[in-house]
Amino acid sequence: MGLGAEIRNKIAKRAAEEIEHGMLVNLGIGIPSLVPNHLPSGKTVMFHAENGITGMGPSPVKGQEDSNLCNAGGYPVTLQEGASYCDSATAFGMIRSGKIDITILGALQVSGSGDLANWIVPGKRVPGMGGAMDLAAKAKKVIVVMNHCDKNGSSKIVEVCTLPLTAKSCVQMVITEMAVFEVTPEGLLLSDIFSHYSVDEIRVRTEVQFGISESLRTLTY
Amino acid sequence: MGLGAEIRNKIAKRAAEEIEHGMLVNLGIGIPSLVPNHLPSGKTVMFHAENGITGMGPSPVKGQEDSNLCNAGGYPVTLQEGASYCDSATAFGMIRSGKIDITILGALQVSGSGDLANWIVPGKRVPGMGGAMDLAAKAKKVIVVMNHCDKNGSSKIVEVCTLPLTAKSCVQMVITEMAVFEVTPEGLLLSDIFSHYSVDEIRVRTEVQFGISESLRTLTY
Amino acid sequence: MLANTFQKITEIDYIKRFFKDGMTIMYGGFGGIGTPPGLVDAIIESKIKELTLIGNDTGFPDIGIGKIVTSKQVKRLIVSHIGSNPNAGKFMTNGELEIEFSPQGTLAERIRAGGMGLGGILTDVGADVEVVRRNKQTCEVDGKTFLIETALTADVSIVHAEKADPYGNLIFSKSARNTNPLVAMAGKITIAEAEEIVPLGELDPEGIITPGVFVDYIIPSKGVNWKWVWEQK
Amino acid sequence: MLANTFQKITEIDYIKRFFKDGMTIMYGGFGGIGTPPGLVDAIIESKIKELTLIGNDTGFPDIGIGKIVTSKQVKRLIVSHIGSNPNAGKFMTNGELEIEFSPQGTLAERIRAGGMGLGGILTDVGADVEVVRRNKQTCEVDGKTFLIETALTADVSIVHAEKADPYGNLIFSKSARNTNPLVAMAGKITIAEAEEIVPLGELDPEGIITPGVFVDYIIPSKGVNWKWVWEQK
Repeated sequence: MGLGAEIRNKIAKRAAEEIEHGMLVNLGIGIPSLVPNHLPSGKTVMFHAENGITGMGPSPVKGQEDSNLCNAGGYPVTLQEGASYCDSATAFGMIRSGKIDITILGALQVSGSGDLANWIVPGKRVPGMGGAMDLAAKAKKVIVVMNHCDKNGSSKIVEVCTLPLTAKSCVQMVITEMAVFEVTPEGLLLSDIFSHYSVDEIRVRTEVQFGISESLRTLTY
Repeated sequence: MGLGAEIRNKIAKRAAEEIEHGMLVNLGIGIPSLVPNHLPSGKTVMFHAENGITGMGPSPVKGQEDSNLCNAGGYPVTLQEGASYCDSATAFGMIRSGKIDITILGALQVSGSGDLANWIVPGKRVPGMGGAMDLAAKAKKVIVVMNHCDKNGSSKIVEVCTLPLTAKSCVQMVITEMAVFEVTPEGLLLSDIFSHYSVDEIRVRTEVQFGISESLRTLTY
Repeated sequence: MLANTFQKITEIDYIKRFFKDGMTIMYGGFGGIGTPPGLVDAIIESKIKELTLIGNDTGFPDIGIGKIVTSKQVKRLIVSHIGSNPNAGKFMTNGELEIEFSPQGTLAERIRAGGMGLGGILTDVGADVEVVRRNKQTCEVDGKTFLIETALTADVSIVHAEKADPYGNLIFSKSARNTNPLVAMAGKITIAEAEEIVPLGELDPEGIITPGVFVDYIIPSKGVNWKWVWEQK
Repeated sequence: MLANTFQKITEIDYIKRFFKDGMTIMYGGFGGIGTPPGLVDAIIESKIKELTLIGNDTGFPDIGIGKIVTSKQVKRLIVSHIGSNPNAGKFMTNGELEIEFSPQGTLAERIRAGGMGLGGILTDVGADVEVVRRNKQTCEVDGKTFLIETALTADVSIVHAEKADPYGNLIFSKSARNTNPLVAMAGKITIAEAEEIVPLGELDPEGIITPGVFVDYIIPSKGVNWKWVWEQK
């Protein structure tokens, strides 16, 4: 079901390319948490946590953890220069008022029009939406990083999400182990392809029809 | 039109008696600003300012003013021990959520049922309500201190306020240079009388009928 | 000896009189971080039941407010997620526990609104999502549909502070601030458990996060008595 | 030399490109205290007109935002009072100036709501007062009537900070904080005039009042250039 570390890092590396100097970025758990490792030095990026940190740094070295300095998942982090603390209301105010330049999230399903389902599997897992709806609906750019297919081999990029939605028409980009899609008003556009795959393979594994970018790029990393 | 300093201080002294140890108190301008001079030592009282001070102290000595440490009227103040700053939204949150134990305000008119008019003289003075409505409607106890009559000799305690209301049924106590009234469900109750006046004189000068407290007190200061 | 000028500094035993069956308790904390450990234990020891709890999440089974969920004292939860506490999910599934989910930012604002004496707030987060919209009132502002999300208050709010002074002025530690300043404002009675109680005047007036007027009682903390997930092997 | 890591530190001359006729400007300050003097002068010098101003009050005729009222650049005001600026009253009376009055606490929350991405808030302050209620939408919560008070935002927000760092993190001085943190959040473009600009990392993360993400530009201040009422004989 899961992807290997190498592939997960490739996805994270591609997502990192979207991040520009000075941006405020919120990362979900899983693959998104690998993104900071792939930012070139020289880019200053501020990472946002829903519990009230603007300017979150990497994990501390073992033994240096501070139980009062943790990310929204409850794991120890550090601070960047220029960081600040706020309460959760303000942290979500930043989200709702569009101050988050990019959020990078996992997903269960994404539709061709950018609908996102990532918070619930009815009858199975009902964990609550947490901050997923706020982020998906309000971040300036929502990037989904996920396996291309679920454990049954079915495309997670779907015509219509069958799982309950997190937010409608919110996803701008989908990055999987096979390819990168942009969500455009005309539908999905294949913009990048990982070098082990062909466009035909991707068509077979993707439930939704997609266009191909004129500047289609092959990712060799 | 105005009252002399001595009388103003008598009114302030009577108002000060209502304040208990540990209370949070908001004072209007004019006579209310004299109240802190009449608090007995040993009572710790926190004074609240709408611009965001909890624990405002007296005016600084001349030459020690800090232009960034002022009350809501824009005049320099100092800080009490235990004071804190907050933004104006939080300062008014304290008011709305009922954390102000007492507010002492001036008034243009007060009705027998405690309606307050203190913010506007239509066609004459339209200054805006500022924080008057928030305070009048939400403080736990609203004490009005004012001249008994206006400059034409008409009672400012009225059957029905003819001026636009600040808030309905909000005043619990009225202190004038003649007397002190409590606003009760049965109407006004004369609780104190300043020693230079008689109940008959007060009846003549007061538009509203009032009861007389069984423990009517004569104020000799 | 610290002057107890406002009679707010007290002990856990005194606080227990406020704990009653069926009451609503709001708690600070985010994944257990910033949840007051001594007050959680006091609630468990008091054996009160049929509680409504309001807070960001349900911590972990043995961490934070999760301990009170685990001890089955809770009838109803208003939270944004329960993902880290399988007991909450289990009790919900078997019908022992009723849960109202609110998007995290909406929940934070509902709590703040309660503390600030507002009736609620307007937000469009979740307005097109059935589980959020439910039968809530809506209104149109400038042609856009907003949900009317109502304010939340509690009989008792419990928070965990780094330092308190005798007036109840509070500062928090780093990201343990999270929902604590919001929760501190929204309790009819607010009890702060403080790692340190300092004399009046010692906290910088510019740095105070929760003005003391929102805090009714202060109890000294013995510190966190659970093992964090990242400390467990 | 201070590293301008985020390209937010600039000069008044650069800022002037954002000033346009007919725009909405929101300003920090309370009775002139906390209103950015250099930005006020820049607006006057830019000679833009037909402005809508949103803020707590209109200062004094020669103090704070009052100077822009006095210079007749304003078409419309959303404020809680104008009592200390007779010019505002005069222009309102003779029809040159349209004024919307909002109770002070309601106004503060409307500005905060704008900054926090909310559609508005529910309050009962003024619900039974005609001049406040006007034709506003209302709603019932638990049998109580609340006014729906809509969020306010602005094309440009101007604030006055004690210190800023290159990310735009701000701290304020004492009661000059007042509406500044609220206004800082509610501008599509927010410009902070700072008494001092310090290197990144120098401000205590616990003590930052306005996180830099809300601030787009920082200009150095030359300080207040008016005489306070209490300084005048």
